[in-house]
Amino acid sequence: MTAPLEAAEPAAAQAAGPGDERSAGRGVLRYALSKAGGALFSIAMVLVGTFFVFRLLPGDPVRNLAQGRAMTPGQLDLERRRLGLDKPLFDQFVDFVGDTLRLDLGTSYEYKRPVLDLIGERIGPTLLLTGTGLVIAVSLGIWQGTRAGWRQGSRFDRFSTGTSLLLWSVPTFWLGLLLMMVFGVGIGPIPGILPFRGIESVDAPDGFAYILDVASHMVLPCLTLVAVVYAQYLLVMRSSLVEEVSQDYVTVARAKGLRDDEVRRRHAVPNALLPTVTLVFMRIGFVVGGAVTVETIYTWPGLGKLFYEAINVPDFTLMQGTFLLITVAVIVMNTLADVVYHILDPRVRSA
Amino acid sequence: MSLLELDDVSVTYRIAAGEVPAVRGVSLTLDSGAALGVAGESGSGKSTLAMALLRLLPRDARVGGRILLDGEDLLTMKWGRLRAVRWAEASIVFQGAQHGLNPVRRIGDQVAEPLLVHGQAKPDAARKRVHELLEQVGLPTWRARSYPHELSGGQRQRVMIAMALACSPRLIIADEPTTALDVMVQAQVLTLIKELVAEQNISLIMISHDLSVLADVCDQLAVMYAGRVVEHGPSGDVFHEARHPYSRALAAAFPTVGDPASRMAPKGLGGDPPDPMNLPGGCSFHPRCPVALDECATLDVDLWPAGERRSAACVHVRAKEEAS
Amino acid sequence: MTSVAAARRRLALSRFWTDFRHHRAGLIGLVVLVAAVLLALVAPLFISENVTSVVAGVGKKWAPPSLSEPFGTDESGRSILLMVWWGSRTSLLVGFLAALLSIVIGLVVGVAAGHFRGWLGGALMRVTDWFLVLPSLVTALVLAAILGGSTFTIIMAIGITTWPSTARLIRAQTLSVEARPYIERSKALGGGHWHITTRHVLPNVAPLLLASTTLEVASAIVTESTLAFLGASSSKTSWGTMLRASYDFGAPTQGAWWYILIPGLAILAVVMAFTLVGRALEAVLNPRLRRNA
Amino acid sequence: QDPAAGKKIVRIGATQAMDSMNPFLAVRLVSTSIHRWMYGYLTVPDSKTLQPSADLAESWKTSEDGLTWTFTIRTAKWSDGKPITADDAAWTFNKMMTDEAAKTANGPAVENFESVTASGQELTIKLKSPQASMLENPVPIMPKHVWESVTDMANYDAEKYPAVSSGPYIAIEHKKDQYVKLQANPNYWRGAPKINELQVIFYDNPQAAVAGLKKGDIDLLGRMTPQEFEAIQNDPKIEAWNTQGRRASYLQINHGATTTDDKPTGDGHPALKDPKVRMAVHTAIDKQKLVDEVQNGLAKAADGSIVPPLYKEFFWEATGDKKVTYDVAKANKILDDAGYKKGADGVRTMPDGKRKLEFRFTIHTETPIEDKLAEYLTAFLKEIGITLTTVKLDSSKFTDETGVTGNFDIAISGWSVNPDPEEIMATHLCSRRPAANGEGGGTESFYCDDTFEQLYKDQQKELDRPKRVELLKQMQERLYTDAPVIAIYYTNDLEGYRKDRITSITPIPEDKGLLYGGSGYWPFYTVDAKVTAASGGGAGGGSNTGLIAGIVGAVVVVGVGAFFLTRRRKSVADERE
Amino acid sequence: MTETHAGGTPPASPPKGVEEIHAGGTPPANPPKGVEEAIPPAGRGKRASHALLEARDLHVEFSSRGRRARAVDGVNLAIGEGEIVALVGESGCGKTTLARTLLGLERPTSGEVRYGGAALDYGSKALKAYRRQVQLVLQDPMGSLNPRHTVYEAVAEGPRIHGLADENEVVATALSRAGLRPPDRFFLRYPHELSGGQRQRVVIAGALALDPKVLIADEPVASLDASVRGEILALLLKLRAELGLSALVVTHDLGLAWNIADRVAVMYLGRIVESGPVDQVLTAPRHPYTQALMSVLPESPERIVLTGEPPDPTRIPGGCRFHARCHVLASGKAAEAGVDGRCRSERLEILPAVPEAQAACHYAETVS
Ligand SMILES: Nc1ncnc2c1ncn2[C@@H]1O[C@H](COP(=O)(O)OP(=O)(O)OP(=O)(O)O)[C@@H](O)[C@H]1O
Ligand SMILES: Nc1ncnc2c1ncn2[C@@H]1O[C@H](COP(=O)(O)OP(=O)(O)OP(=O)(O)O)[C@@H](O)[C@H]1O
Ligand SMILES: [Mg+2]
Ligand SMILES: [Mg+2]
Ligand code: NI
Repeated sequence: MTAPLEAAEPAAAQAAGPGDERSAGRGVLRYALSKAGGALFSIAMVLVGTFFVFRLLPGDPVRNLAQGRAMTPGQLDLERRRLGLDKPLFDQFVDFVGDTLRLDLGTSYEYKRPVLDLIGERIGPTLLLTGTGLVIAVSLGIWQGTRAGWRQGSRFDRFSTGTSLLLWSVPTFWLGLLLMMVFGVGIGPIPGILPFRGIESVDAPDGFAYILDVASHMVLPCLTLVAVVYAQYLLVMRSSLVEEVSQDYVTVARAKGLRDDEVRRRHAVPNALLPTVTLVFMRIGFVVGGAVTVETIYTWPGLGKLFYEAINVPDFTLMQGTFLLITVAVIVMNTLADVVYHILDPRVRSA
Repeated sequence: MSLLELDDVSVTYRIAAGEVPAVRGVSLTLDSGAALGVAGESGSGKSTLAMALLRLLPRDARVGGRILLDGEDLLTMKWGRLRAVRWAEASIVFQGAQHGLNPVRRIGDQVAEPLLVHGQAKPDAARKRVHELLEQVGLPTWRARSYPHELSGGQRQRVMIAMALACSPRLIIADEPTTALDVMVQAQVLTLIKELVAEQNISLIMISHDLSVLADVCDQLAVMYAGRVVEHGPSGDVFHEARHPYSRALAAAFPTVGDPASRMAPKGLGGDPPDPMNLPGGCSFHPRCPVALDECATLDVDLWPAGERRSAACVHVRAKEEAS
Repeated sequence: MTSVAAARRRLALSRFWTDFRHHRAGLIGLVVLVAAVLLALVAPLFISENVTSVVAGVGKKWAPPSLSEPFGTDESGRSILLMVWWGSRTSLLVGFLAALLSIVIGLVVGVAAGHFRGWLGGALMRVTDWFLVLPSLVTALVLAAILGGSTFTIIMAIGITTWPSTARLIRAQTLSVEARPYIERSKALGGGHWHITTRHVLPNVAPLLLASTTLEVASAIVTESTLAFLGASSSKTSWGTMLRASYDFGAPTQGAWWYILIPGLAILAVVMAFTLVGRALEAVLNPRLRRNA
Repeated sequence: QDPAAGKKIVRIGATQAMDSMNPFLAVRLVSTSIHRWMYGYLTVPDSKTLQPSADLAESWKTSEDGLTWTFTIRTAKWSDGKPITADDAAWTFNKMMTDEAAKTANGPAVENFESVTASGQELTIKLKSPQASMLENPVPIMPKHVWESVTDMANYDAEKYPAVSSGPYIAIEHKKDQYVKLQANPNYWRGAPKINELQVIFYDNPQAAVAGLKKGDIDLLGRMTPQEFEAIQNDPKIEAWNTQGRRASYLQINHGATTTDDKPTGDGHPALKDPKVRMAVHTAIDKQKLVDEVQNGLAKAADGSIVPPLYKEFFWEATGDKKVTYDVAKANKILDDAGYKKGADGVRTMPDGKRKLEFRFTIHTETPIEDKLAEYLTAFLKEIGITLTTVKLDSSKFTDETGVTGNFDIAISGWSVNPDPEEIMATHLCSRRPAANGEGGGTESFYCDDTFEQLYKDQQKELDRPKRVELLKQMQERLYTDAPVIAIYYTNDLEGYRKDRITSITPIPEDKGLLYGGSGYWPFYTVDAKVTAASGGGAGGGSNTGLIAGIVGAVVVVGVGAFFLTRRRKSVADERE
Repeated sequence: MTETHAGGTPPASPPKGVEEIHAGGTPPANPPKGVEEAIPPAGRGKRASHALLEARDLHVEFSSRGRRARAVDGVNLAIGEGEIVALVGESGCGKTTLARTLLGLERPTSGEVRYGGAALDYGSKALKAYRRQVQLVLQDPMGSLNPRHTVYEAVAEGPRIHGLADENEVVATALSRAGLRPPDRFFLRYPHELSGGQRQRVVIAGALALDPKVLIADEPVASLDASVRGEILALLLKLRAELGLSALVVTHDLGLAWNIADRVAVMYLGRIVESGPVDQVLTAPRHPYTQALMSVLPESPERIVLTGEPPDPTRIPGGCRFHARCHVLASGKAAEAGVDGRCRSERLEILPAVPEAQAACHYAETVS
């Protein structure tokens, strides 16, 4: 949770001539391709890693899958053949890669259904929750970070830095429990006013009321997720802005007669945003981790909960499938962030 | 009437460790169309003074005295008025040109920005003006679409100058515009500044620690030491026959190639530069002064007339003037 | 010249201390931290593992905080105060060891990747990048689930998933140190790889490492508790397992807020202390940040 | 508009989610429960005696040799109006016998079937060997006309609504991980249930479920832990339901694990092979204390074996000499007499002096109650000079080591027993031991005892119920005295429902029986509830919508206000250097 | 002979004769080991006896972003014993690269570095031994000192690497030689507690601690205040006088060359285009590039500002490498002399490493 921040190092580049525009475009493409190559490599590593890690499981995988239920030898054999465990390791690996590439993630033993289907059902709520959470966290974090960084040392700055450090140190699940206790269950005379289970009421109304219903269900999980995640963005934005503010061009902008907020809006913030936005994407993995906890606590029917269930059963095919998906998604997001950063920042664009 | 008048300007930084008197009672005047050079070693308060002129100092700096631009005191001016003065009447070229440009915005936009901010042009006209300015500083117009990192150091410095010229100010403050530039490029930039000042009747304050460069560009020279002006006068006089021992040492540090006197005889000033937080008593130069007298340790000498339109802060000067 | 070296070290320490003292938050953090560590260390002198036993010396169940039980008791009548005290040993141990593991791997990989350009550095960087993008909590959960949730496994899982950020940091720092002219000078004086890495790179990286270690410990403690809460850890009494138990035994519905609050606050306090100290250290030791401060 | 208004709805909380809507695949308790409410079976346990009684099978008879069973299927209709015939049942069983995938959930139930045929309403099942528990068949009868077309059973999720069923309820909606909605089946042969809708709402988090019950989000919650139960016990709106449960908890002792070819396997402690040591261990356990401390008194100490007292018919309890009572001195004496000498450290050694009596106690990870139990047992055994160390294993490893490899000394175990105890008895048969290659298994004790085997075979064939009951009791006695397992307590069934919502509900068995935890649909067929008021009295989020909307509105207003305020402030005071 | 400027402050005017003594190549008081055994290759008698450190036909290339940058593109340069040579040129012309290559920090693509008459051996042992003889002083004294090391440690680093005995003694001597007296007052200081000039003295002391024969100084005073520069330059002169130290001073400042160097080499785009004794080259520059460099000095009457982009070592023009920016060619003087064609197309020979004044220019060759 507390990886120290690394600012992007601007690459010095020497270029000449108007033709650079085009070559810069080609540069981005080349960069994107090389990044995509890197991402593919990472994904390949994930595949290999997953295959072997899950082969490290102690005992007989089929019996692991059976979780102690009595199975007839016929069933065991069937299962074994179905899983291709009768083949040599290398063939298994080839099959595994092939299946994965064909998006066949196997069948969940617990749910008796293709893992991909299960994931498909759960991905929507997760995207809704993490998406909303991320949007709120990012905008809040960036807004507050901007204010704090701009007036460094002000009361607002000390307050928000303090709060974010506090939130940073809070274990997500604990915060979730507390929020649930206070706002969901209700404590003492305070009645619990917010729903704290699932994504919608059982007798969910239709139309706009339905949206409100879902929204009300989202309040607590979102709050938990945001509280923990946004602190990071605040700190990143703040330090990034502080870095920018000390740059000479900000003084130049002031000297040009720009108003304080113009200096901030036009110069400091856009520049500070560049590394921040990248970091936002880079920390996607962290958000995913938060989602697992939050979804578990609030019974949010998302991927995180699915993963948690898989861990707890344990349902290894499901675990493997969700793990693969989450990891690949995070890798893809990271790569995108890299490329987007490259498009946005002219300093590295032509490099 | 003089364009700029500094009256007993002082700047003190308040930092955790105490107070740093960076500028201590500087009084100078600048006529319109004139060029003033400010020299002095590192930490003598040159940049601080320059920044104080446009009230650009960080909040922990306290400025005292008066800075009159056209008779208006910049230090007590309303913010709105100050913003209008900034750049439109007095612009500034900063020490490191590399960092004075926003790295992620195009050159053209940055040069045009003051024009738009001060409402001197509509976007279209501004673009034309930008092209004009770039040509004026010897850059091809297509450079307007470049980003700062695509330019060499000299080119960036020229962009800064173009930017400073954008609103046709009457005063340009150039803080070490050529340090960190290559000799050849330095020559180009200096030539450019010289030309502009001569042609456009712009007043110039140029800051450098290279006395020879200043002597070349400016009519007047002020030498600063430990936050004070220790010598002031026409540039040729100050450079060639300095009255203050510090100015003398500074001038001697730049040998004239071909002058046998300086061959195999580098000259310099012994001792360490003063610590602004812990200035020596008396004349702050006395610990390093080759001609210091006993009284220098206790006597704080002010600027003293030292010939025609000249002044210097040294007991020797005072003694001489008093004698004559 | 040991005397010179010793004098220098003393000087450096006192200089560091003077700087550090200016960070009030860091100082408070340090006090909390030292107190927590000391308490954890001396715990066996006063109490024993028995405080976590449901058999030995249990009191009233679900007793709210009172004078005799300042933090109340849990579902078996054990004292929350004593459990938190004893549990701090596991939490801190896991935190420190996981951070140590992560730091050691990160340091070796980071310095090697920064010092040796060429294919070795490139390959190390690729591996690091790969590990870096793995969502750490999720990976740690998988590892803990597969390898079983012993304390050792938890430490491994946390260490393995967190070293890459350290490695990146160390590498960046190594690169920036190696770009300094004094490395060139050292080479010109005849120094080899070993000399340069141990005499120049390591000492320059060390402060950063110290700061990042404290932050890493903080994150390891949180991760441990999260893993424990999500049921991937079966380790001995730690703050995380306490919270898990409070949840399992229905503290929220029992209204036993103290059972949830106290271990959580313990985590919060210690993690916060580590974070504050880490940030203060960073500010004091990392000139880049110092410039901004 | 609240769609729930004017209906009688009962919401049941479950701390598991459905694993599958396909009864051929579903194994989770919640799924099988829901399927029990949806589908008819050949027979169901009688609501009073728990003995098999008619369900879809109106009547049945069996041949002399006990190998042929003929069931007469009731004339009734599927929920879609099609008639229910014996063909449906035959298809269901045949599907399971021929399709490996269809065996997933209830494979063993058809293991003994030779053939199943139908003609009209007559269903004929031929068995390979006699089977007294034939009437306890756990397979729901599926509508052939709907299911026939399913080819890939392993991947069929049966998510078609409304489902075609024959039980009291029809599933009309299933939101994964969220809830299942069941509607009263008007075509149900007993007549439609009293309520309109039964909803099963899934909670991941038991605490949330308990809170939901207290808040009124759900009306009934079963399968609570003692702690959860305590939390609702004093709630005036909640009826706390505390009755005897279906579950027996016992210790599994590695008394010399062997494989089906009688070769020893695993690394069990040799001392445990000695029945005297097992007896001593048994004697040293204060079961009542465990009940009081570990189960908060919400259990019954076991003086019998693995069938809980709920099943009065089959329950056997030791009396007189046979009864093992807690007596540390006696336990010590047994061991002293048997030559297990205490060493200087208070730990006994084997008579040959080679090994100390140091046993492992294997439990599951993440089961706090087992943790507690382990601590108590350790303390008990310490009293008699035996050291116990706890080993925690995750469920798959646990199964492996305690059921296949035999790498344990003492392990925790427990079983929820069906009305007919045959299956749980079967888990102690020789044949359930793993094969030499580690395959098969399903033993609960590695037990292999000739007497026990014989009794089992006898009861299988014994169609006279009282006689069979007697045989089964003898088996329990054998397990008690031989002690391959030591029963420690029978946990209570702990449930709770809202008195203000549920007006009546009949447990099964009707006398102090179970609600959600019970087998069969009886409680939920008989349940009656108040009509949901139009305003949505206290159920779910729907009622809060207005409140929430208000809050959201307020937040928006405050936000906008704050925004403009800061704007204004900014424009006034943007000046700075 | 050294009495006159050993006193610390430089005398007002240079003592007559210093120049002659050093430029003439008086045998050093303590010749480096191995020099005498190394037999100079035949045919280069004069040059070899003069040269202590020599670059022969040195080429250094980098590949940057797919292009080859010929940073050093054929350099012959010799530094005699006790001689101070200044290397001047504009930014990016390869001065630093050449200096680093001479130290063995960069490997030449072709050509060789010779020390004491023998080619440099890049084995790690040999290199280490070589670096006792040839030492480096960098431009930025703050950067060349590890901020975490005290002055003592900074100076002792070399002796420690080379396992010299009597470390304390060595450090103290080196510091006092570098003008930091009394040395023990500085032992425990950190670089940030020193002024710029003092820091540069510490760096120099660090080099001196190894008792080198040659000092390569890369812009040693560029980052120092004008008033301090003279001091450091005087120190270099003093060291030469006291220890017979040879030096290569890389600079872009012709005044500095005039101040202290015996000989000057002007470099342009990876090559030396003019070299010779300082008083000859700087008073009568022959190469147009040198002339341009001279002309931008503030005192000079008329300024020749070179046009065109700064030189790019990835794109070295054909013909004379300077022709694109050459004002002699541009003003038509070359055409007058009839060499303009050659300027554009004919490559120039690499200048040999001789002490006499010479220039690589078609025009200068024809005119003189
Ligand atoms: N923001 C600040 N806070 C505290 N002290 C400062 C600050 N800026 C400058 N100083 C101090 O004020 C003094 C004058 O600094 P200034 O930058 O004006 O010097 P300068 O003459 O421009 O030097 P240089 O030639 O190096 O640019 C120095 O001692 C410096 O340390
Ligand atoms: N490691 C390197 N990789 C790629 N190119 C390099 C490298 N080092 C130097 N160069 C290039 O070689 C050329 C010569 O560089 P060098 O640093 O030697 O110039 P210089 O004369 O010392 O310049 P300055 O006066 O700016 O220090 C430059 O164009 C530079 O970009
Ligand atoms: Mg300055
Ligand atoms: Mg250089
Ligand atoms: Ni001499």
